[in-house]
Amino acid sequence: MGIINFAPKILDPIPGGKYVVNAIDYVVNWARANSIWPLTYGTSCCAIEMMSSSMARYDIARFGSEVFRSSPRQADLFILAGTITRRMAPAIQMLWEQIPGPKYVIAMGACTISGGPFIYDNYSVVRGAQNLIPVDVFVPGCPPRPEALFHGLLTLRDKILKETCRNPWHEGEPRDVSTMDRYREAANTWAALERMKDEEMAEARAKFKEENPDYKSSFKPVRIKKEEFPEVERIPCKRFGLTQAELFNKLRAKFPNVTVHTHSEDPIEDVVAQMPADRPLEVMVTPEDYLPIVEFVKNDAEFKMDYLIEVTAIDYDDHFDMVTQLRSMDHGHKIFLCLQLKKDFSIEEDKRATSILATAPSISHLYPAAEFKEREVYDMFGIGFDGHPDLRRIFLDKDFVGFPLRKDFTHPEMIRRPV
Amino acid sequence: MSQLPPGFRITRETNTEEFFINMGPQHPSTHGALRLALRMEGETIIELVPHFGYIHRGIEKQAESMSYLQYIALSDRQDYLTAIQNNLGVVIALEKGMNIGVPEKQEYIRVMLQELGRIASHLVFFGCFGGDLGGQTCLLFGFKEREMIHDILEEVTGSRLTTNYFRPGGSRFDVPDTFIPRVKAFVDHLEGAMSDYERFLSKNIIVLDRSVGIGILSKEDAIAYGCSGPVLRASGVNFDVRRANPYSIYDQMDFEVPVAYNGDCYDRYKVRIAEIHESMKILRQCIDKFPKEGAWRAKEKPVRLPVGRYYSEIETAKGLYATYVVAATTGEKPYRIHTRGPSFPHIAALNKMVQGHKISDLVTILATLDPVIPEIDR
Amino acid sequence: MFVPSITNPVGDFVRELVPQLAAFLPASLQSDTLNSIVAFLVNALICVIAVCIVNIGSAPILIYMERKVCAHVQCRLGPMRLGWHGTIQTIADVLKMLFKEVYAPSGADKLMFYLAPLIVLIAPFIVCALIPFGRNLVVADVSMGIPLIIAVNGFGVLGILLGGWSSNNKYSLLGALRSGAQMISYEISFAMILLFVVMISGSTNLMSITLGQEGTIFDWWIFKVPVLGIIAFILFFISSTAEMNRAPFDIAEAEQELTGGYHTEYNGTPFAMFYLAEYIALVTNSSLAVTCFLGGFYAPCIGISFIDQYLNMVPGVIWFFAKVFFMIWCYMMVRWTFVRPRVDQLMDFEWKFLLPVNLVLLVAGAAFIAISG
Amino acid sequence: MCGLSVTLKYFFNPKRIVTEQYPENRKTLKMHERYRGRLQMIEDAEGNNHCTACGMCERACPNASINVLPTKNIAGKKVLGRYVYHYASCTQCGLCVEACPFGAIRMAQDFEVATTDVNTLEMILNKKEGQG
Repeated sequence: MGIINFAPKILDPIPGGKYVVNAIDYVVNWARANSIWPLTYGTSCCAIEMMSSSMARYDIARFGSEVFRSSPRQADLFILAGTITRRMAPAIQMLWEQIPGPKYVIAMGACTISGGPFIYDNYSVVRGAQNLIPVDVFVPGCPPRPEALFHGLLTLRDKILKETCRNPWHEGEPRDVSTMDRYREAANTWAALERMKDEEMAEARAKFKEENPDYKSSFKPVRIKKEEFPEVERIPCKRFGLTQAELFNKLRAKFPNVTVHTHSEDPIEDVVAQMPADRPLEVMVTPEDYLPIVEFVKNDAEFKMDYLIEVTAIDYDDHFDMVTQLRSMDHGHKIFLCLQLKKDFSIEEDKRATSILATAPSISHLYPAAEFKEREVYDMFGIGFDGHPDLRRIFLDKDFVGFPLRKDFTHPEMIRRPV
Repeated sequence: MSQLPPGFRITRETNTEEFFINMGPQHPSTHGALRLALRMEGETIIELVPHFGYIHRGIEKQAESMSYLQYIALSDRQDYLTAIQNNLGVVIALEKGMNIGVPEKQEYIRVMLQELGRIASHLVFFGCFGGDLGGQTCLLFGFKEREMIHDILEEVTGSRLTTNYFRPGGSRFDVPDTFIPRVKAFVDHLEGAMSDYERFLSKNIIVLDRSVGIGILSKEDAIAYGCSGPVLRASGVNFDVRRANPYSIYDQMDFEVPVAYNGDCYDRYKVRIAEIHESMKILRQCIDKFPKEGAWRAKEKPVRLPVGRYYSEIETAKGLYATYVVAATTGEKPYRIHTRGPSFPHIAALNKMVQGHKISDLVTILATLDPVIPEIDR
Repeated sequence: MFVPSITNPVGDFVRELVPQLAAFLPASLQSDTLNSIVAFLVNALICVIAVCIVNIGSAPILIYMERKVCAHVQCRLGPMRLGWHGTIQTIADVLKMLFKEVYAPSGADKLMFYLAPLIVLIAPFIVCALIPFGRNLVVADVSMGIPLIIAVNGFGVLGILLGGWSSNNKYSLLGALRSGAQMISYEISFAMILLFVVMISGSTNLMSITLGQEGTIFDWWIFKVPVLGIIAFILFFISSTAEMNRAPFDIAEAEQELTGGYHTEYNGTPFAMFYLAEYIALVTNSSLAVTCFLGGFYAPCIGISFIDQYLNMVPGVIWFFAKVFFMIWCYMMVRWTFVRPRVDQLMDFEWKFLLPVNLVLLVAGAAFIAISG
Repeated sequence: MCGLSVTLKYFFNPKRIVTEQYPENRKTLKMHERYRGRLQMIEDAEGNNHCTACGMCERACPNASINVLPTKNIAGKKVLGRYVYHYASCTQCGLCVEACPFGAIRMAQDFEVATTDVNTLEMILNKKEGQG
């Protein structure tokens, strides 16, 4: 950078100076193109392929690029390996700014080129790294093979060799392609073309119909023959610990309000007894009963549910189902407590999407594991937790508006799935 | 300190100056985009607060508008180190819903690919553990054998990482004829290679110094925090879904669940290495018993689930991977799919483990927890 | 007075040539004093150039060697595509780094920030000037060689501390502090072992230490003093590895923990200087090991005159560099084999193990000399 | 110390090197039969394809990377007009190939696909209009 870009200005007027400039160009470009040090950066699947490419089998060292620098100040190349989320975007821009020029960017994988698998119905993924930083080379694939990455590296090398100090490297500009919906774009353009074609062809078609009234296409699409396979009976998995019926009856003896969710008319006991062996017992509990039940099943010697698998929720029109999945390490049985939380519709309609609609008691003092899980439920559904020590958003920014896993969630950046 | 940043809770009197360090989201040893806020006194960590969400991709939201088959493809991208195991986790839940079984040959294929995936993941762990301790060579050794697994997976499924292979009732393809000989050759090769690698790392005095007694997670804490997989087993709990709740044909396999009792970094390392050996044992049994004849998948049916909630759990290399499918209407789209990734509780327990240790130990502990961040954030 | 004494043909040639050239000058300018000053300056210039060539020239070779060694340890090939088996890869790296943008981070102390890499470079250059590369090839044959090396080596830590502190980065600061603590601690055992060498050889002059090892390999200090010599050599190996901040004792850089330690914020040429200093330190430390333990520029004669005859035909300077590269190879193999200890374990190792052993070694050495006379 | 024996063993044994030299081994490098590269339309020598523009692949695609744009031929019958493939967002999951009832598409074996221009990743796969 810097000094050599003045070389043409100073040397060109001198006779023969042109050749000196060309020679400088050649040497500098040769050095730059052959010594590309990447930055250690990776967020997801592509990072593993990037690592594979630097490992013994593929060995990026052959290109002189095995010097993965963890500090951006010593790197030349930014391999964007893995999905870029909106939360990560500022960090990526900062990293790019910290790389001293001339710096190059390879967008590796579908996620960084266009959003990849996360284009539609997504509120958190940046659709393409071009939105954030200028990208030099695109390597499609999900994830690309190490060879594909090498091909990208060679493409970049060719690109660097084209630079001269008369036409030096300069910082590019990011381009806004965030709202690009290639599917709809292509479909709309085509629809317009089709209308035009219909108009043009109308006559010809009518004529053709007159001439060949009983036209039959000679093209017969051949369906691929699919292999025939036998029906196989499902063998349910083994069950350990108490049966569902035993669990349910014991729980019911203590808490008469518990039920199971069913559409049939049979008595609840029969429904429970007919459950397949490998389906966990899922009982509906009322909010008042929830905390006592959790305490009971944790401490009771017969239940001994000491292991929390997961706390999650499901959003329905007028209520949330919060499911607490518990397991007994000693006995091996599982029980799912489904807590129905009615949505608080006293909140004005236009504020509902951004406010907490229901509150449940926190069980984080019984299960430390629940602390983070409940934060996740709070973050995704907007269910508050009484007695939670640290109720903050966990996956999204603290100023994110709305709760994404609700069915009525909207986000300005979200594009609906077209198909 | 008058006002602590969010998440920090310990109040303490101190005469020395505390300071805060941000580790990540782009840091060579956080295994992805994880940010750890450290409260330090000199080099000693007082408290740690993990910040997630730097790779939160909204997979669960997206799944609601996808068909079940498309979700299998998406599940590859959660725990990308063993995508093949995620596939199975989803597929078992779907099979429960569709109430279809799996022919015997397919069960063998499943078990073999599961174990190959487990070995692949543990080899990455082996590499990263050595690499994070400062031995770069280890990293390459781990990946060297992993490439052979990738090769087998590519031949069988068509892709190195994102396999998208299993389908309800079977799989995308039958295995090629070369599959069994290749796996056999691989297991034989790995036997020799592992003995070299164990000689390389297991008895090294610096490794022992760095990992024995570091990051102890007691049995009670491990259960309370919901840890699973090798982390739980290293704390002395004999819990493996393959034994505790067998799926596929794991109940016919003869293998041991390695358990260690100290709960420190070295035990977690030891358990994983022992698991590689157990996986090789299972692979050898499968090679011997592999049925030559027979259908490799059940009758193909459209993937439609009746109304209900379906739950499946499998043991991936990291631990308990549970899929919870809610079908509110009979159809090919889920109402909601929730995944329980094993790494999430491990990071939740991280704060408990690192307190009072040095910043170098944090790297060791994080390496032995072997988290995959996209699986946490989803 | 400190006089650079080139007692080799080049120095003599210059000293003869200068008066002859002076004869062409006007008589009023001719004087013996002036001649000797000019000859001195020309000799000094030759020395400086020689040191620079040895140091700076060896760095790319070493980097290439390191990349190849580590590649082959890790079952891969290393640089392959630039030149024959990637031989000119490091030249491209150096050129590229020279043409990179250079800037200091905001909030950095600019003067200190740019001064630090220069300071780091000074120490290995001075040490290099004291090493006898061959019978007549020594830049400064100082009588107090070993104490000077110990003094100068302590200089390097200053640059690292300055660099880490002036970067305005917590990782850099942590790295610099670690490095400061480590280098100062290991300085002690490093000095102790050199003292052991001084004690058994009876001289602080590096040339006479080398000359004391003439004969077969059993006359080298490593073997001449039974057992103790080998122990001293291993201790020297360990403490010099730590002294150079090389893996496995590279806790100051600790890529996995501190992303790069004290040079996290450096880029372009200043970073290249840190990189260079690391490899020059490798050369000088290996040379020191060769001089003090492995018989300097003497051929590894084994006492059988038939073989020794051929071994002695090879010039001493080649033997010297062969031994140096063997030492460097050892350093590299160790680097790519072992994992990194924790910072407090490293300190424990120094103060609770290395230093006591060194003291015992000194006493044992004294006893050995007293017994054997 | 045992570790050193392992590294020494590997250092002095060039047979253990497993590196594949990619740009040099282009001729011998062959992907597995099932390898999923980019999507490709199966065409005969004249460029005719089997596609009937049914749109099964479009519906099977997890992220709408395929546009099957039908047109009417001269007889007024719906045939394939243009098969647009967004390689930029394709995840190469292979669900489209699985869904195609006529075997009109397949996954190609090529992987040397890096480009400096993102617009070249928009591909039209069919050379000719569909038959019918």
